[in-house]
Amino acid sequence: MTDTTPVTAAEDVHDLRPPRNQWWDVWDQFKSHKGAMAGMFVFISILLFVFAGPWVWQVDPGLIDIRSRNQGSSWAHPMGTDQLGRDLLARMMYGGRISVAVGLTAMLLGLVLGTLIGVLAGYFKLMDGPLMRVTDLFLALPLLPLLLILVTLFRDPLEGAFGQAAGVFALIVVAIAVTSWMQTARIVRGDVLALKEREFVLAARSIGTPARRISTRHILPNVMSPIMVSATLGIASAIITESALSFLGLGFPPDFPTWGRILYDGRDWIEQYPARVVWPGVLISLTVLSVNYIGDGLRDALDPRIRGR
Amino acid sequence: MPDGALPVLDVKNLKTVFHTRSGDIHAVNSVSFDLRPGELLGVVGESGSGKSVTMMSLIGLLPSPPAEVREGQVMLGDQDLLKIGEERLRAIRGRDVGFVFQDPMTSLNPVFTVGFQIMEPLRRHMGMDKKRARKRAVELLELVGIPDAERRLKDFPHQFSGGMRQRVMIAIALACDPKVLIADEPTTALDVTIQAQIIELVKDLREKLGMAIIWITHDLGVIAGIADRVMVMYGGQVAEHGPVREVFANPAHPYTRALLKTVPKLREPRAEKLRVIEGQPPMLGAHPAACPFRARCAHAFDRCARENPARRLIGKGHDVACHWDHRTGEPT
Amino acid sequence: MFTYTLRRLAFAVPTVLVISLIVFLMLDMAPGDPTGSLPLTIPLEVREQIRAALGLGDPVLVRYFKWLHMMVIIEPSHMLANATGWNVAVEGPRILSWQTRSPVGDIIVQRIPQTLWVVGLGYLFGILIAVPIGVISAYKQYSWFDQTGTFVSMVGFSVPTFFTGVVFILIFSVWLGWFPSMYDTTHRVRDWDSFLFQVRQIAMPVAVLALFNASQISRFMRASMLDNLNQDYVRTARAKGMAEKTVLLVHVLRNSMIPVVTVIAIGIPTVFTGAIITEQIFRVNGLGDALIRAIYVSDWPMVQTITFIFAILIVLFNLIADVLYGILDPRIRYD
Amino acid sequence: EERERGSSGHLNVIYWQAVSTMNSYLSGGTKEMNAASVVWEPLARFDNEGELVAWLAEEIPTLDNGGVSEDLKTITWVLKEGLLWSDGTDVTAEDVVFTYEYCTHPEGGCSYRDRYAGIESVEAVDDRTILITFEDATPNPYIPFVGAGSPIIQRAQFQDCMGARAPECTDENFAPIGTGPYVVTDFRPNDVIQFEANENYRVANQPYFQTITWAGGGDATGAARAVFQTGEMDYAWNLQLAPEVIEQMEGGGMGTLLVDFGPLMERIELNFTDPSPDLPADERATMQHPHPILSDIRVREALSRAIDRELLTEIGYGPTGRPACNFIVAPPAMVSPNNDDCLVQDMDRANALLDEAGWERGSDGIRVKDGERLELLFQTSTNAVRQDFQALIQQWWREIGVEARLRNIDAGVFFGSDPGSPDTYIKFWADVQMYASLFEGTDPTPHLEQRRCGREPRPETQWQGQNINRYCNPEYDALWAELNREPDPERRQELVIALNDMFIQDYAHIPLVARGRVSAAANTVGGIILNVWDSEHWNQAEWYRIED
Amino acid sequence: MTSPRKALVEVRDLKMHFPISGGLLRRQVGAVKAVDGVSFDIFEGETLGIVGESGCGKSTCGRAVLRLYDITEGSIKIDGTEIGTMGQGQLRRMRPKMQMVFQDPQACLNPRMTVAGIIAEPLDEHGKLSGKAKLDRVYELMDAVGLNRNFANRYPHAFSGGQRQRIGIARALALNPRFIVCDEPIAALDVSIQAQVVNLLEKLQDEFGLTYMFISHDLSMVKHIADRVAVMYLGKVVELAERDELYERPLHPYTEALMSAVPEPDPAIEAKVERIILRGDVPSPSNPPKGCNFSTRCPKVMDICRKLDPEYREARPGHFVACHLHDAGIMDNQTNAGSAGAPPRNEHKQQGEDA
Ligand SMILES: Nc1ncnc2c1ncn2[C@@H]1O[C@H](COP(=O)(O)OP(=O)(O)OP(=O)(O)O)[C@@H](O)[C@H]1O
Ligand SMILES: Nc1ncnc2c1ncn2[C@@H]1O[C@H](COP(=O)(O)OP(=O)(O)OP(=O)(O)O)[C@@H](O)[C@H]1O
Ligand SMILES: [Mg+2]
Ligand SMILES: [Mg+2]
Repeated sequence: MTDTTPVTAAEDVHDLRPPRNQWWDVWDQFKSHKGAMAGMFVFISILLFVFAGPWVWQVDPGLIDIRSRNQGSSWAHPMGTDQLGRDLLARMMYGGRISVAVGLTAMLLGLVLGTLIGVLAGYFKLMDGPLMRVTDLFLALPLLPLLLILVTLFRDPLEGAFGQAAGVFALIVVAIAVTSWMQTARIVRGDVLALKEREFVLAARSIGTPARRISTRHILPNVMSPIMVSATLGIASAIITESALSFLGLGFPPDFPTWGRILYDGRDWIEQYPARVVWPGVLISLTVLSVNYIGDGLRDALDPRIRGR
Repeated sequence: MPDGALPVLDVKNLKTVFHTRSGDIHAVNSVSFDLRPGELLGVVGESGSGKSVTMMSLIGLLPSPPAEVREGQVMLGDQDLLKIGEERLRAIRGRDVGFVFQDPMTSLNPVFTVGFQIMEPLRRHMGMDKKRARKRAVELLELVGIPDAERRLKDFPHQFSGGMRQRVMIAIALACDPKVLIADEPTTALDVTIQAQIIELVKDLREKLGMAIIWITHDLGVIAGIADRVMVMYGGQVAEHGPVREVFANPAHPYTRALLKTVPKLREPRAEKLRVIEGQPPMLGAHPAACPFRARCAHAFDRCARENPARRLIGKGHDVACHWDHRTGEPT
Repeated sequence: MFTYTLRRLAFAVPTVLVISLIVFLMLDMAPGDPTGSLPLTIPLEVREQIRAALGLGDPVLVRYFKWLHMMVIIEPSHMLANATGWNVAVEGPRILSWQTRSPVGDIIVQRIPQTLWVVGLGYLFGILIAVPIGVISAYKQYSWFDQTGTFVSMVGFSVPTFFTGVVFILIFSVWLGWFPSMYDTTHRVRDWDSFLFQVRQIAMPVAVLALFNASQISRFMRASMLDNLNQDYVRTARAKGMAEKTVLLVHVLRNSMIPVVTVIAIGIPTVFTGAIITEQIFRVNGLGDALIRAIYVSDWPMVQTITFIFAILIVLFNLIADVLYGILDPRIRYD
Repeated sequence: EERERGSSGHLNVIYWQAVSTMNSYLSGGTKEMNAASVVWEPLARFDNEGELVAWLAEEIPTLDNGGVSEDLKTITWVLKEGLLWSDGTDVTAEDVVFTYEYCTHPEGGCSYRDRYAGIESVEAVDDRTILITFEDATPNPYIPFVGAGSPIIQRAQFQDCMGARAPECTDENFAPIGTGPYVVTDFRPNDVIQFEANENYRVANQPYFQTITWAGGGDATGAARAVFQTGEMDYAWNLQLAPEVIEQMEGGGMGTLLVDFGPLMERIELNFTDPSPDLPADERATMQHPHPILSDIRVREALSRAIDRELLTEIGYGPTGRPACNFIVAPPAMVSPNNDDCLVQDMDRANALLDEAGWERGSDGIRVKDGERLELLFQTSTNAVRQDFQALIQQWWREIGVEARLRNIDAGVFFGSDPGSPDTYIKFWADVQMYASLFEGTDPTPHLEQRRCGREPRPETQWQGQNINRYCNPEYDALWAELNREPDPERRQELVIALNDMFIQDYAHIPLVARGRVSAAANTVGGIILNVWDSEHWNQAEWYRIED
Repeated sequence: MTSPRKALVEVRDLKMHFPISGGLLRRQVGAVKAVDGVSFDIFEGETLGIVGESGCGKSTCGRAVLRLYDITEGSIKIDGTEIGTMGQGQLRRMRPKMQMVFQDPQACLNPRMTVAGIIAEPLDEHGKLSGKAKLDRVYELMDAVGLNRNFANRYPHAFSGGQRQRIGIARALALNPRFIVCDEPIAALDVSIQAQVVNLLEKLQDEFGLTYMFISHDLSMVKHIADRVAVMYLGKVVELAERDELYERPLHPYTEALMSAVPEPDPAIEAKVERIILRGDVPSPSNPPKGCNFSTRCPKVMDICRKLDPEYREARPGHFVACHLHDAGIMDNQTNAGSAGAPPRNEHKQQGEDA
C-alpha cells in the first residue's frame, strides 16, 4: 500500500522559498530525537573534556609526582593519581584524545574502505566476484595474528616516517581499519545490489547520469542507515580493540595513556583504588553509548520518510 | 437472497482510531452494515478510505497500539465480537470468519509447507489429528482447483505461482467452513486472466458452500461482476450502499458518480477525455464535523462544511450519505 | 543447493591455501625471534646453535611446502590415529613447535576440550540468553524491557572482557569464595561431584563470555524479529486464529532465526580467537591461549598451525552458515 | 615427629608462565629448569647460602681431597652408592658421560651447551667414577654437572634422541626419567604437569607430598591472588607485581611472600659507540665510531647521579628489590662496598658535571654543545615496571638538561638473537638501554669476562658477543686474565671487587636495582627454602603440609 | 489515418535475454528470454500501447528500447540513429531525446532528494543552466505537470501517488524529449487518480508533440490512450494493430481471452459477458514451451502449435499477428477441419474496413 500522506490546503500557504540545504532538515529532525540529543550532549561533553579540558586543567599527564602517588580524589587531583603520582584527570583527558581519535579515525577509515568496496562490488558486476573473494579472504584471516604481524612489521618504518606517536597511531588505526571493514562492505554490497534494481536508479540512468554520480547521489545516501549502524559499532569496537591490543602488549607504548591502557593498567589496583578502573571504564562505555544513540538519531534524521512524521 | 433472513454479521456504528505521534487518525467513522447468509457484499473505495481497517477491526486484527476500536457493535450471530475478549475472538478467527488478504506473495509464511499452513487452523479449531487434517487439506486444495493436491501439500509457497498462492490462501480461509469470508482485495495483485480464474472460483464456491462473503476491491468491474450488494466507502465512512445494479444504475453519491465516470470502459466506445475527480483524498486527522468529500465535490455547498451527512434511505435497501439529492440536483 | 555447496567448497580450498601462504610469508618477515624468550644467561653462540637446530636455514618457500605437506597429510593422520587407535599415522617429520619441541598437533588436540567447555558454552549460553531477550525486546518494542535491554547490551558490548573478568573474580572468588579463580584443565568429569566442580570452575569465564556474546546476538535477534513482525504472513497467522504464542514462536521466530543462525555460525570461529583475553584471565589454557603465548615467544610453527586451523574454521563455518541458510530458507533450498 | 613418604598429600604449584617442556636442555628457560629439577638432579648444587653441596655425588671434589688435579685440568666425581633411576635401574657413570655427549652434540640445540665448554673429555672410570678433563687450567671446575642447569639424564632413555633427533623424542622430553623426588605422570606443554612421588627416591621417607599439580598459565596477578587470597594454590613462582598490590594481597592472610637476592640486577647500559642511523648499517654501533656524547665520562657520571635508586626500588619492587650500585651484586662476599655513594641522588653534582663537560642549557632547558642537543634514545623491553622506570628517569634527566626519547620493544624481539633485527639489545642501536641480567651459580668470572675488549657484538661476528655496551679497557682485560688464573678463593674475591669497581667507576653502566627472586607460598606448606643460586625447588623432597 | 507516417522508433527483432548462471563454475546455463525477438515501429506523435500479463516482458522491452539494458540482439533506431549498439558514453548524448516514466511513483523517486533536486537532475547532467535559471525551469516544469511550486522543497514521501507520478513526468520532460516510454505509469495509482495522470499525459502530448510507448496491463486504459496497441505474451508480440481494429476484431486467441477477462464496471454488461477462462499459468520465460508460446493455455490449440512457432506476419494491412490460425497455409486445413478458430476470423474479414 502506498502511504498517501495527503497534502491539505492549509499546508499550501508556504511562501516560495528557494531550495534550502537539506542538512537543515536533517538537523531539525535530529533535534527532536531525545536519545540522540542526550547522546550528542554526552559525546560533545566528552570531546570537550578530552580536547578542551587540557586548557582548563593544565596538568602535564606525564608529570611524575612521587610524593602524591596512588591518591584518591582531592582538589589537587579530582580523579586521584596513579602509581607514579601522575594526575589521572589529565591522563584521562590526554588518553581520551588518543582513544577517541583512534575510534573515530579507525572507524572512518574502515567505513570508507568498506563502503567503497561494497559500492564497487555491488554496483559494478565485473568487480563483484573478485572483491567479494577478497572480502571473504579478509574475513577468513585470523585477526589477531594479522594485527600482530602488521604491528611488528610496520611499526618501525612508520615511527621513522611520522615520529613515534603519529607512527603508532597511524599503524594502529590502519591495522584496526584493515581488519574491520569487511562487515560494512558486505552489508553495503547487499544494499547496493537491491538499490541498483530500484527504479530511481534506473531513472537516473535513463536521464544519462554517469555511474560515478549515480553511486554518489543515489546509492550512497540510501545506504546511509546500515553505514551509520556500522559506524557506531565501529567506534566502539575500535576503542575496545585498541585496549585489547594494549592488553597484549601491541598497542600504544605505555607512556601514551589511552583509556584502554589506563583501564588495563588499573586492573591490578582495582581493590585498593577502584577509581582507577571505574573512570576509564565509565568513559569508554559513555562514549560507546552516546555514539550509539547519536547513530540511532542520525539514521532517523537522514531518512526523509521518518523525518516527515 | 431472502431479505428477511437474519444477518450473519451485523456491524453498527464502528469507529476505529489510530493513535500516532502526529495525532489521531480516524480511519473508520461510524460504519454500519450487515451481511446476510449466502450474500456477497462488495466494498469499494479509494485507497485509504478505511476498507481494510474496517474489516480488520471486526475481528481484532489491528495492532493495538496504535489502533483502538472506539465504539460500535459487531454481532456475529448472537455475540458481540468487540466485547468477547481476545481469547474468544481467536477461537472465532479462522473458524467462523475466514480472511483472504491482498498480496498472495507475502501472505503465506515462506518457511512452512503449504500443507502445514492449511492444517494449522484445522488442528486448532476443529481439533483434528494430523491424519484427518491432511485429508481435509487435500480436499480443500482440490476444492480451490489445485491439481495434484496430495503432492503439493509438501511444497513451499515459493513453488506456487501467484494465482495458486491466492487459491491456497482461499483454501486456508475456507478450511473450517466459516460463516463469513472476508476477502481483502484478493485479486488486485493478480493478472486479469488469473483474476478471472479466481473470480470464477469464488462464484463457484459460493454456490457450493453458500457462505456470506465480503469482497473488498478498488475495481468497480469486479464488484459489478460478482456482488449482490455494494458498499462505497470514502474517508472512513460509508458514502453509499445498496444493491449492486441499483447503485451502478443510479449512483446517488457524487463520489460514486464521479468514480463510475473516471474509469474507461473496454466494451464501450472511447471517450475523448477521461473525467477526473480533482483533488486529493482527505486527511483522516480531525474528527469529522463535515462531509469528507466536500473538497472534491462538484455539488458541495455550505452545509457540507458544517455537517457530516447522515445516511439516508433513497430506495429499497439503497442509502446514501449526502446532503445533495441526485435526483433533483438540489440540496435535501 | 548441492552444487552451490560444492561450489563454495571448491572456493574454500584455495582461500585457505592463500591464507596459509600469506600468514606463512608474513610471519617469516616478522621480527620476533624464537630465542628471545630464553634467559640472558644463555650465551649468544648457543642461541645461534638453537636457531640452527630449529631449521631456520631453508628458504621460505621450501619451508612453506614442507610445512604444508606436514599440515595437510601427516598431522591429520596422527590426530586420527590418536583419536581412533587405528594405525593410520603417516610416517614422516611432524610440525614441531619451536618452544615445546613437540608436535603442534598434539598440543592442539590437548587444548580442544577446555576450549569447547568454556568458549563453546560461553557462546551457547550467550545465544540462549540472547534469543529470548531479542524476541521479547522486539515484541514489546519501546517498552521499558526493550529500552533496558538495549542499554544493558550496549554497555555489555562496550566494557572489555578483561575488566568484567577481574570484577567477577574479585566478587565471586575473593569475596564470596564461590568459584575457583583458576580453571583446572586436568579435571575430569566422572561423577556428580566432579561435574559440580566442573560447573563451578567454568561458571565465571562462561558468564563473562556469555554476557559479551549475548549483548551482540540479542541486537541481531531483535532487529530480525522486528523485520518479520511486520510481515503480511504474521497477519495471516493471526487471522487464522492462531494463539499469540504460536504466531510468535512458530511463525515469526522461525523466519527471524534464518539470518541470526547464519550470524551465529559465522561468529563461532571468531569466538575462538576472541576469547583469548578471557582465557588468559581465568587461566583456561585453550587454543587462544596457545596462540597468544606462541606469538609472545615467536613460536612460528605453532602460530602458523593455529592460524591455519582458525582459517579453516572460519571458512568452514562460513560454508556452514551458507548451507544453514539454505536449509532454513526453502526459497534458497530449491534453487 | 616422623613424616612418611607421601603423607602430606597433594601440592598445587602455579607458574603463570607455563612450562613448555620437561627437557630443560632443550629449552633453557628458568621455568623449565625449575620443573625439570624435581625430576633430574645434578652431581652437586648450591644451597640457599650459595655453598656447594654434593647431591648425586658422594662429596665435592677439591684440591684438598684430590678430586681436583693440581694443574686444575681435571676433576673426578664419584656417584653416591645405590642410586636408582625412577624406573628402578641403576645410575652409572655412563649416564653422566652420555649427558655430556647429549648436550654437546653439534646438531642438538642444547641450551646449556656452554656448561660443557672448555671440556676435553668426560670419561667413566668405573661404574661410579667420572673423570672430566679440561682443555686449560680451570680454577672453577664446578660448572659441568653442577646446579639445576646441568642435571644428569638417563642414557637408556635418550640414546636414540641425539642431535637432530632430540626434538622429535616427544615422549622422552615430556616424561624424562630421573633420580629426583618426583616422576611425571602427565605433561601438557604450556599448561599443566602432574607429578607423583618417586618410588625409588634415595631418601626413604621422602618426598612428603604424594602428588603435585604444577599448573601454568594466567597472569602474575592471578597467581598471587590464588595463593594470598583464595588459597587455591600452595606455591606461586616469580610474582613481579607492584609492591602495593602484593602488600594488599598479602593482607588476605593465606600466604607469605618469599624473597631472596641473587645476582639479578636491573641496569642501564650506556653505549660507547655511535648508534646513529646516519651511519652505514655495518658501522652502526661499532668500535669504529665512538659515541659522540657518552664517550665523555662526565656525562655518564651525571646520568648516574641524577637517578634516585631508592625511589625506583620503592616504586618498582618494594621489598623485592634493593638499590644497586655495583656490577656484581651477589654473592654477598663479592659485593664491593666502595660505591655506595650512588645511593643518594645528587642533582647538583650531575649538573656541575655536565656544565664542566661543556654542555650549556638551551632555551628549552635541554643542554646543547656545539649545536648538538643532549638527547638520548632510551630503549627497553615492553614491561610495565620498565616503562614506569623510563618515565621517572626521563623526568630526572630532563631536570639536568638531558632529553631522553623513550622507546620500548617487544621482549621477544628485544632479547632475541636474530642478527637481522635492528631492535635486539645486542645490536644496541640506541644510546642507552635498560634490562636485567644475571649469571649462573656463584662465580662471576664469566660474567666479568663479557666486558672484555673484542667481546663486543659486531657485524663480523654476526652481532654476537656479550660486551653489550662495547666497553674496552686494557687494564680491565689484564685484571680479568689474572682472575681467570687464580685458584685462591680469597684472592679471587678481591679481584672480583677490583674489576667491579673499575667498571663501575668508569661509569660504564648504571646499576639500578638488585632484584630478588619473588615467590609466594601458602602458610600451610612447610620446608620451603628459597634458593637464588639454584632451582627454587632444589629441596622439593622436603616440602610438607603443616597440619594444624 | 494518413498512411506514410514517419517512424520515430524502429525496433527490429529485439532480443533481451538475461543469463542464468549455474553449475559448479557459475557458467551460463540458460537465459530468461524476457524479450525474444520483437519488431515494431512507433510513428511520430502517436502512442503505442503495450499490453500483456505480468512477466511477459513489457518493462524489459521498454527499457531495452531506451537502451537501459545492453541488448542481446536486434536493432533499435531512434529518429534514424541506430542506438542498439551504441556505447553508454554516446548514448548519454542521445538521452535528452528519449525519456521514461516509471510504474511505481514511490520507487522511482530517490527518497532522499527534494522535488526540486529530482526535477533538476537531468538539467544538471545535460544543461549548463545557472542556479537561478535552473530553478525557473524547475518551476516551469512543475507548472506544466500541475504541481504547486510550493512543494519544491519537499521530499517525495510527502506526496500522494498522483503527485509523485507528476514529479516523475516533470523529470522526464525536463530535457524536452521527443519520445517517452511510460512503463505502467498508472498501475500503482488509485482509480480516482489514474484519470488525472492519463489526462495529463495526453495534454502534454498535444502540447509538445510527444511520442509515447505506453506500457500497461489495464486494457481499458490502453484503449483510451493508445493509437495502436501491441499485445505481448511471454517475450513476444503476438498481435499488433490499430486500437479500434484490435479491440473490435482481435485475431489472436490470447488477445481474445485477455479482453474477455476484463471486468466491466457495469452489472448489466457483466451479466452478459461470456468469459474465456484460461487454464493454468504463464510458463516461465526461461523455459518457454516448444512451438507457440501460448500453446499451453490456448483454448484453440492445434497440433502444429505445439511443434512450430508461428510467424509474426501482417495478417491484414496494419494488423500483425503471430498465430497459426491466421497462417495462410494452415488456414485452409483448419477451416476444413472445422476448427473453433475459423468462424470469427471470417466474420472479421467481412466486417473489417480495409485500410
Ligand atoms: N497502523 C496504522 N497506523 C496509522 N494509520 C493507519 C494504520 N493502518 C491504516 N492506517 C490509516 O487508516 C486509513 C485507512 O486505511 P485502510 O488500510 O483501511 O485503507 P484501504 O481502504 O484498505 O486502502 P487500500 O485500498 O489502499 O488497501 C488510512 O488513512 C491509513 O493511513
Ligand atoms: N534483470 C533481470 N534479470 C533476470 N531476469 C529478469 C530481469 N528483469 C526481468 N527479468 C525477467 O524477465 C521477464 C520479463 O520481465 P518484465 O519486468 O519485463 O515483465 P513485465 O511484463 O514488465 O511484468 P510486470 O507487469 O510484472 O511489470 C520476467 O520473467 C522477469 O523475471
Ligand atoms: Mg486495504
Ligand atoms: Mg513491468
